[in-house]
Amino acid sequence: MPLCYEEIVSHGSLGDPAEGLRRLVLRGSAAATARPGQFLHVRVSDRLEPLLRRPLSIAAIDRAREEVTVLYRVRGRGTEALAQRQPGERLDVLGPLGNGFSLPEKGELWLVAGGIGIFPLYALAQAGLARGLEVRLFWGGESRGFLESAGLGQWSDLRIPLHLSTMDGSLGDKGAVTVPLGGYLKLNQTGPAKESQAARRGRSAEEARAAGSRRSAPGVEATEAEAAGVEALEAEVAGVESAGGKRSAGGCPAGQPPRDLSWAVCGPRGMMQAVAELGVARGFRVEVSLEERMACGVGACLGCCVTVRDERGRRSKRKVCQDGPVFPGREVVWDVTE
Amino acid sequence: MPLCYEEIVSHGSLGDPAEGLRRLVLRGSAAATARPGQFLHVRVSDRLEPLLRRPLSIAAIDRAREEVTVLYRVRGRGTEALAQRQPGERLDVLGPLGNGFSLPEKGELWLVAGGIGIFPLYALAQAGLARGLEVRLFWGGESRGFLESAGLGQWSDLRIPLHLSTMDGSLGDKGAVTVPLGGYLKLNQTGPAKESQAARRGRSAEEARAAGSRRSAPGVEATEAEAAGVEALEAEVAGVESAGGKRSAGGCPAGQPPRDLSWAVCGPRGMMQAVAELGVARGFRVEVSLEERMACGVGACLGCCVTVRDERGRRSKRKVCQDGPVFPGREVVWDVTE
Amino acid sequence: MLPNEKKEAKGAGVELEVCLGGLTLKNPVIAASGTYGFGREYEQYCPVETWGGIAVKGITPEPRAGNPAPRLTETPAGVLNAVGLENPGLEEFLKSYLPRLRNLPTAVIVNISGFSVEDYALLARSLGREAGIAALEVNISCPNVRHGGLQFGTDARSAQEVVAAVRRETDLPVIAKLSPNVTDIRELARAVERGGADIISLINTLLGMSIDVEQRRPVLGNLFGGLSGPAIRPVAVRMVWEVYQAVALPIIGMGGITGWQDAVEFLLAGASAVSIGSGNFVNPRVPLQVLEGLEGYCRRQGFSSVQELTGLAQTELARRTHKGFARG
Amino acid sequence: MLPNEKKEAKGAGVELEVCLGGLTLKNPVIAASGTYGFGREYEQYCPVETWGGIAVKGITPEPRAGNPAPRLTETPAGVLNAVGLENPGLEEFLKSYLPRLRNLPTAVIVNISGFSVEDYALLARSLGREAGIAALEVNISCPNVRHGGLQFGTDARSAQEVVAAVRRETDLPVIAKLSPNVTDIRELARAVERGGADIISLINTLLGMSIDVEQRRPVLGNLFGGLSGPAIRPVAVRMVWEVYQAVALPIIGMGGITGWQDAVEFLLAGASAVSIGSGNFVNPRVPLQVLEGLEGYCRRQGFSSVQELTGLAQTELARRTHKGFARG
Ligand SMILES: Cc1cc2nc3c(=O)[nH]c(=O)nc-3n(C[C@H](O)[C@H](O)[C@H](O)COP(=O)(O)OP(=O)(O)OC[C@H]3O[C@@H](n4cnc5c(N)ncnc54)[C@H](O)[C@@H]3O)c2cc1C
Ligand SMILES: Cc1cc2nc3c(=O)[nH]c(=O)nc-3n(C[C@H](O)[C@H](O)[C@H](O)COP(=O)(O)OP(=O)(O)OC[C@H]3O[C@@H](n4cnc5c(N)ncnc54)[C@H](O)[C@@H]3O)c2cc1C
Ligand SMILES: Cc1cc2nc3c(=O)[nH]c(=O)nc-3n(C[C@H](O)[C@H](O)[C@H](O)COP(=O)(O)O)c2cc1C
Ligand SMILES: Cc1cc2nc3c(=O)[nH]c(=O)nc-3n(C[C@H](O)[C@H](O)[C@H](O)COP(=O)(O)O)c2cc1C
Ligand code: FES
Ligand code: FES
Repeated sequence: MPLCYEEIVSHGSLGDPAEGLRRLVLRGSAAATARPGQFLHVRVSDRLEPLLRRPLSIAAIDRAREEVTVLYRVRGRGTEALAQRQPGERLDVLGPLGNGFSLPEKGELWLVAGGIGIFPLYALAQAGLARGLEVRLFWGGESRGFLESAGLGQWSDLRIPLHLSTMDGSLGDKGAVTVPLGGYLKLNQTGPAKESQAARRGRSAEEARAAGSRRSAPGVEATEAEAAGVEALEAEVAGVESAGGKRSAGGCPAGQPPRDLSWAVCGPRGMMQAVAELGVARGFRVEVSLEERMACGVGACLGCCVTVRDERGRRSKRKVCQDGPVFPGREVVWDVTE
Repeated sequence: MPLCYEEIVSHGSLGDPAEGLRRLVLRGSAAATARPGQFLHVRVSDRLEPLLRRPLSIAAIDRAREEVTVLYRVRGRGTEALAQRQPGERLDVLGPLGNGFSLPEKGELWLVAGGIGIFPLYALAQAGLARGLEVRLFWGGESRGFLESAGLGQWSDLRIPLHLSTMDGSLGDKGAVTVPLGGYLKLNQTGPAKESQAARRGRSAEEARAAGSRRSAPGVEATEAEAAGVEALEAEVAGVESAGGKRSAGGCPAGQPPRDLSWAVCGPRGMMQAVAELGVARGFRVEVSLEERMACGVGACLGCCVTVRDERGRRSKRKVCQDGPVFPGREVVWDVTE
Repeated sequence: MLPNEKKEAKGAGVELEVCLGGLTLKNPVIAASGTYGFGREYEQYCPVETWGGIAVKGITPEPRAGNPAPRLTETPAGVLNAVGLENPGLEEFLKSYLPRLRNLPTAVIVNISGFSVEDYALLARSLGREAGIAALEVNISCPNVRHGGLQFGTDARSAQEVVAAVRRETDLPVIAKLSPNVTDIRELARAVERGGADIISLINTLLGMSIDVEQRRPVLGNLFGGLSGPAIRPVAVRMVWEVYQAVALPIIGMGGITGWQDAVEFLLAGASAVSIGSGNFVNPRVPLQVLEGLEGYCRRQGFSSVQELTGLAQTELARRTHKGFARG
Repeated sequence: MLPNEKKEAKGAGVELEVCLGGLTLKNPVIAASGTYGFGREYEQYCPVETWGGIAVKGITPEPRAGNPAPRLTETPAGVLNAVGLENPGLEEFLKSYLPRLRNLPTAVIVNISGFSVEDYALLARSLGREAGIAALEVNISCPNVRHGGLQFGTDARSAQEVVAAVRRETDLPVIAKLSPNVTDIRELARAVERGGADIISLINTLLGMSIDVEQRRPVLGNLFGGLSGPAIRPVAVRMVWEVYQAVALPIIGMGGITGWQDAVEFLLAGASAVSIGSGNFVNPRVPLQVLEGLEGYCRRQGFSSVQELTGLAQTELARRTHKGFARG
């Protein structure tokens, strides 16, 4: 039954309250069928303002306990109202809705997240690991404080390789997630020969770190670039990677990205576009999770439509709520005026 | 400072939760200046629906603890939203607003309430008793359950005479508060001679009880009419009266209502009109507490205006929020189309 | 939980069937065009047979891709949308949608939009031949397309012309859907009555806009959008009241219904049926609650049929005050 | 906490002063007529000097008792009022109110209403002679009186006539306040511009109604009322946008402002100042918050004066899209 009153099992701050992130655990029927990348359409209160439901991704699924977790940032009136709901209350929820990410049968799965775009990826990581896929995370956020609040600890516990960046450089590379992602990709394509040159050109610490970890056991030697101030990163992130144990040291087949590679991307639109273009150009299977304002959530109002193009470039409209929110990266038309 | 964020000290059901009555205790600056009959203009939530503040009377004032009590019935969207506010939260409140009841210097004060019109009268009773006035309550409600939920116990603790009625006859007279009030008045005017006749005409139990209590120590002997099924009333109410101890047994000068008599009336409009007409005709000083929908609460929008007439019958408008909510009964023009 | 089940359970039923000229509906609750897709999207949340009727998304002669995103945003107690009449077009509608619509256990109302009188005539001619359509709703009021649409809806003469063109082409009941973006809604109502409409539905959305202050640009891709939802209900009820006075046609009232009280408000003001649009977004069970509440209301107030409610606030007022139908 | 104090505290200030033709205000935030009495009612909650200006309750030549109760009711995110222009009348206003108004530490705008062109002329002639009035606001749009009022506001010719009559009688800046209950607000704006208005203010309330379903009668004593508050903001912003395109006059925008973001929305759409009406009912501190927010916004976005915001969403859009000022 996809229209349900889920019981609020727990509800509180996620990490540092100043970051305004919240964790909401719901018990009810949604857990039974939920898939990573799907969302719940949540009525935040019984008042008429805010009026519309809010789409919130399913961040974790626990079928045994019949629980799903939703992580969100308090941003505007809807999430403010939601934040006031108390454990024990019942939440009016439609869903799980949408298609969700496709989980590859085999191969490697790279998760690429910008900011709170990380939230829907956790359930996918869990599912991927359960299926025995090689899972790797690229994640960029505002600051170290943000990443830590938004669940870095839990991600570390998954023991997969983490490639981080922050806009203020307080953890990982400085910049968007495209910095570690681009760096890692380039290294894998160009091979070790060009590495020192790249380092000399001042490429990112993460890139350097990735290179470093490929060369030897990670976290042992730092390149010049790394010495600049990424000790913390080394200690934390590379430590995670080496501890991950799922992969041989170095984390990646030398000289080439893995052949059977899928990307799941979620984050701000600009970031997703940049990432999708990177991946699509290289022929990877890229999936992005789009965001649009939604009214109905079920395909009835056409309020959430975006333009897609098929292989022959023909444009048509798709509903983010029903045909998405996950779309093949190559189909998305990023120009919003279309 | 009349615009304040009062802290919610306690907030919960008043009496049987099924009656939908709530008790809200606020700590802050309102208590310092509050007078009986004034109200607070409460912002029930920070959402835009319900949009407007709700006027709620001050039911009790505790200056020492800097607390005021507000009693209300959950009725529509505003009070529903208010009911969700939790102790410890701060409530955005304007007030105390309005004029309040005038507290006579001396003499007797009859409080006449219909339903939840009782709420603002408690603070007045307290103030009246503190001033050494003779205070007497006439109160009609839906049922015994309602009266008990709405604070009968607390009123009993005041040890003043209580004249009760219920629409279903489950406590006191059957009917509106005009039944015990009218009966008591008539007895006081007509004197004992006509009493048995009135009883024979099937006058109300309360009337009879009042007569009885005037004749002798109350609760001792029942007239025929009383025998019909008001034992519970006798036991409770007359018991209260006899225990009140403030007045000589019998409660009222025989044959005439007290000369220096003030009435404070609050309840549904029709009830107030009936009561006011009773009292004004007899030349008592009658004050009624009017209700109108309010927007600003401070006299700026003219949304709450009612028609009054002066001694010469000339009509003009008054603002319930600023010139009221308490008006002399003789000034009120009850016909709403004026 | 369906009203029918309830009726049986409680014995003496309230008659929910309503007749609007040639259109008979098993109950007076209709899904508003554009908010309920092609009838099935919500079926997991609210059984299709709940509805007295479903008005499907507006159809144009040619397929339309609609407006760029964002197409909607929320406003206080309202929804601002600029979908821009995205629809598959007449041909595809007939081929792929209508066959499935015919099987719906409710009256199917096809909402039509055009950019010229000929467009409307073409749609009426073509759809008028098809089985399984209960009525045509002529949308002369969509504010989200740059040309046409709103113009017809705000000019009495064009409105009449469009409705007359549709009227000539079909024997189906013709519902004229009015725009609230006018100085005098009664004038428009009279015009479509002259044009031969059987029923009037109102209101479509109020023209509005919202600006993103951080980006310093309109929120909607189309700049302007149509405002719907509870925010507009007082305007809608007023217009139903006015139109009830102005013309003799039955009225389908809508605008911000999210509960049975709202539906009763429209009926008492003069509507014979109501539509629920944005209310479905808030809660897909609104139609169920409206039907249940309507039945309970009629029972409590002693009405044996919902039809008795139509315009009652007006007739009772006239009786009480002798003010007659004077404009307030 | 006053904006001035804040400005000093923070050093480099944002210029809040705005010039609207002949009317200079120390800041762009005005109390909307009819919601702020005669300026002092709220002074315990919000210092009078906070305001750039205060528009007092609409004055008519003769005293008016207004409409019977109930005069207001709440609707979703809105207020429906039918006060009916209760006011002391011109004579009493001059005698008992104006002297106190002159002492207010803010610009006093007198809102005038009439039932004939002569009424308006009389008011303008008489008030135009008085000191201490910053501007006259011509209310041609009050929907709560049975005759007059709304008619002037919905007919371009009468609107022009009324404004011209006022113009002839006074040298004070003339603000024409427009009704939103029209098909094309631009037409009305052009009419009052022709009539000689210096400034346009909009919007007045939308005509609406609410029905008490249990009593089966309209809630308001007057049946119809004017809808204000956040519910109407999208309509108001759209109309400011349209009027900004249609005429060259400065605009005072209003309708549903309850926070600084809302005020910025109006400025970006084309307003040079804003009015706050119903927002005061919700929270008397709204003007303080709006001023503080406005200043912060300008600082963050790099504007040294609020005047730079006027119409910016339009000019930036035109620059970005080359769509110019095409209607959406
Ligand atoms: C499929 C899907 C899944 C989502 N999952 C999550 C999640 O797991 N965690 C989470 O924190 N958020 C998630 N979001 C986003 C979330 O729904 C919005 O942040 C939320 O609706 C904002 O609501 P609000 O009421 O707090 O803000 P509002 O008051 O509605 O808006 C605040 C600001 O955000 C803008 N805004 C609001 N909604 C959107 C939108 N959908 N797209 C772009 N801008 C918008 C508004 O214009 C405004 O500027 C998801 C969105 C979609 C579509
Ligand atoms: C001076 C004053 C003091 C008050 N003191 C108290 C008090 O101590 N305790 C208490 O419980 N209530 C009190 N009230 C009434 C209280 O303000 C209303 O019951 C409350 O506003 C109803 O709000 P709501 O949001 O729950 O209902 P709403 O959803 O606003 O309305 C529910 C129903 O009540 C009607 N209604 C709402 N407000 C009024 C009104 N003011 N007059 C007549 N009908 C109305 C509506 O039309 C609707 O039918 C007082 C009112 C005034 C004017
Ligand atoms: C997203 C959306 C799309 C709409 N599309 C149409 C349409 O295609 N044709 C039409 O006549 N009305 C359309 N409408 C208007 C509704 O049918 C209805 O008249 C309006 O929304 C008011 O009702 P409501 O407040 O219950 O939503 C649309 C409304 C919305 C919200
Ligand atoms: C109770 C009330 C009384 C009003 N009286 C007047 C008036 O006398 N003259 C006038 O021009 N506008 C009057 N208005 C309209 C307001 O000035 C304003 O245009 C409208 O309310 C929209 O703004 P808001 O949404 O901020 O309230 C009144 C509005 C309200 C709510
Ligand atoms: S939100 Fe309605 S179609 Fe997607
Ligand atoms: S509520 Fe505004 S004047 Fe009384």
